[in-house]
Amino acid sequence: MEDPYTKEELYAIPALKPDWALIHVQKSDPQGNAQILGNQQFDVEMTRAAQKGVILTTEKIVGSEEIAAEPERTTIPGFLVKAVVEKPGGASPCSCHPYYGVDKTEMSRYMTLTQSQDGLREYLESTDESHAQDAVTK
Amino acid sequence: MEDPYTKEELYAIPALKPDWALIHVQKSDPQGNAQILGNQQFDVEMTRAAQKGVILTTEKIVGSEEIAAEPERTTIPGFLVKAVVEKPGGASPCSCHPYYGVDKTEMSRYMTLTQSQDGLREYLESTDESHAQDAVTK
Amino acid sequence: MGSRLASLPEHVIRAGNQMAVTLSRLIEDGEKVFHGVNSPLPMIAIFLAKKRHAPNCSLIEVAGSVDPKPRFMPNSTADPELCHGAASMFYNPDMYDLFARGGVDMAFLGAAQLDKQGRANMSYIGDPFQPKVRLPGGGGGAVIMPQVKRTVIWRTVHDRRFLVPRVDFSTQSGRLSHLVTPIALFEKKSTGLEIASVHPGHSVDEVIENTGFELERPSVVAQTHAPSAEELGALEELDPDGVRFTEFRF
Amino acid sequence: MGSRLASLPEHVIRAGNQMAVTLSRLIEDGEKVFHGVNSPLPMIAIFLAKKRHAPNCSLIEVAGSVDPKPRFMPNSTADPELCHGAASMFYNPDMYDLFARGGVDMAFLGAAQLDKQGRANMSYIGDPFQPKVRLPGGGGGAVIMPQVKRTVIWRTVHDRRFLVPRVDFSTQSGRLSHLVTPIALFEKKSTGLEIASVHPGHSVDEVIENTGFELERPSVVAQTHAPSAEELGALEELDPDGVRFTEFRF
Repeated sequence: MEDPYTKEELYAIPALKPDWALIHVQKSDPQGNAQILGNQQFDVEMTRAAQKGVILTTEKIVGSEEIAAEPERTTIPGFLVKAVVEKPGGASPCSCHPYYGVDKTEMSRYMTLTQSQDGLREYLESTDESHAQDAVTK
Repeated sequence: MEDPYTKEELYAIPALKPDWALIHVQKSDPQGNAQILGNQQFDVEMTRAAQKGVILTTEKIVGSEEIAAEPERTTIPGFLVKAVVEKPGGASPCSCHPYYGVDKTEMSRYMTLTQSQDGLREYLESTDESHAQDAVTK
Repeated sequence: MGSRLASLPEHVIRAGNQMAVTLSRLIEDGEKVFHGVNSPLPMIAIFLAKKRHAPNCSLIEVAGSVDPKPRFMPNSTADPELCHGAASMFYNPDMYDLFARGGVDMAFLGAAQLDKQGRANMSYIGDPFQPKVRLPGGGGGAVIMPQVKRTVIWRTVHDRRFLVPRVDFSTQSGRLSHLVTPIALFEKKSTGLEIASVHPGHSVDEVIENTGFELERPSVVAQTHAPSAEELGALEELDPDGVRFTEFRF
Repeated sequence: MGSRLASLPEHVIRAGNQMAVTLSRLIEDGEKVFHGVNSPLPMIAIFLAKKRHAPNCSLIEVAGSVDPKPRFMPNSTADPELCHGAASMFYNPDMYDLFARGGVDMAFLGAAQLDKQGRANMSYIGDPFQPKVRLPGGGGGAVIMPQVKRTVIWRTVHDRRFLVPRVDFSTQSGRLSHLVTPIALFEKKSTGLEIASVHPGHSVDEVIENTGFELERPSVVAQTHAPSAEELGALEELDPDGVRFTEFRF
């Protein structure tokens, strides 16, 4: 479409409007005020785009004072967050800086198995769920 | 104008395109990789909008290693910066967290004098320039 | 009570406290609340609401911090102390984006002129090319007022220069909900701004006399609840230096 | 030389090193350079350029870091090691904004299909409703290619399935500058992609034979400069584990 000021021809791209954003973070307080360390890729944008809110998994839930001591790092505000789940290792087999890198063995298993529907089922059934914990729903 | 997707009536606001952004920061390396502590208001957006580049004044110039040790805090990339000036107290009489707060006496003097053209001249002539330093032009 | 506070005239103290609690009571628990720059009264009102009836409301500071825990109340609402202990940072692009998505419940904004239909002037008084007064401009007001769920306008003077039949320029308008002045609380109805209640010590005649636009005289004049002892105690604790009185001239 | 590297066939090592140096030489000092996801070869090429002829070029990582100093070369270009020691962070919204303002000099992008006019397919092969292959999609390619000053496309295979008369779908097109494959360097001219030079050990016939679109046979066939001893030494030092060979299949 035409830029009304410069008359230049521009593209208008419709906004993505997800209902929910599911984000894994390094640190969150119980209210969902959360810090991402290292690269954040699109995570922060996803938290803003989610219409119904954000569901956080976090390496650890820490006290609000610890989060509030470094406000510049707290890019996810609790008022956008609907639930916080403490789930150490929750990003695995992907990485979570500085806690762990990519689990290459598990990633290969995932990529091999998920080439077929049967393999996908096998992968899902064999994936360790022992760490699952109850959500802290706000 | 009309949103081509939702048909909603929207406003199109023309972008501001300043030539330069002049920003005072707490810390910068000689390349202009810089960190703002505390509130950053519009400063980061201004660095992105400047067409010709950014001129930084900084409380102190530090080594690149010190900046690189905390990349998440480095929101102004050196490749946007054309010059870095070390100027401790450069934000005064306004505040620069955590180094100094607002200088209320000087601020009152400014607000009183600058109500007239003559006062503005008096203010400018009486303002301490002894801290002025040479720019580190990249 | 701070030394500065001791030197304030009684009527300013009464008006400041009445305005702070009246603004504060408009906030509901859990809401996301914003105030503009140079807004010591709304800032104190929000901290008061958080301390009392709305502990889970979120204050989004114009400079980017959310729910700061300042060690003292700064005179300027752009003071870096308003970053201290913040629960998170939510910078301007995020904030305007949240306004655009209808995610902000309430905004406290100032105005130099306001008319019955809720048009607010922050631009100029008089001839646009040779203005009598050049005002600071609306900041984000022109996009905030149409997008926020409700706007509350406040001003520490109530006179016919402020409340005018028609603004010289409409800098911003939109979802106005209430107006709070030193003498009354107004609510925006389909007919425009109308008296909701008159503050203790003031009369409906005084309000009508000092308002430049037409007002319907209420058949029963409600009186704004005076600050309770608990509210006054909380205000004193929050703001011992009387920052809430900064914008009053006397 | 890492143990994994010792097991690689000679022709892969030759092709990988040749591609790395060929990509690297396209970067000029002081440029702002971007590469897409899953791009180990361009990543190594940029680090090589920074180490040698373009110390002041800036690498903007897709995940947000600028000029990282990784302690090892990660297999994945989304690895958090690519945040270590970064000179600054420049996240996606900033990056796309910089593309839109014409502030990025070069982007290295991949493609599953490419035609002579520089249209790249990253979407699907075959019938759009029942695709033979569903590709990963272009990511930001569709806005990067028209906005960056120049795009270099790279791929570790050179065959008629990749270089086609016409792409099944044009995911992205725009300012294509060069194409680098294991056997040749192409340049985009007004006529479309043409052979710029053929890598040592390969012939122009092999290039034409394995290219699905029409090619003008050059009257004089230039040979790509082989990696110098210095370039090979720098590559070995940068990438002792041979991450640059990751995308080769054999």
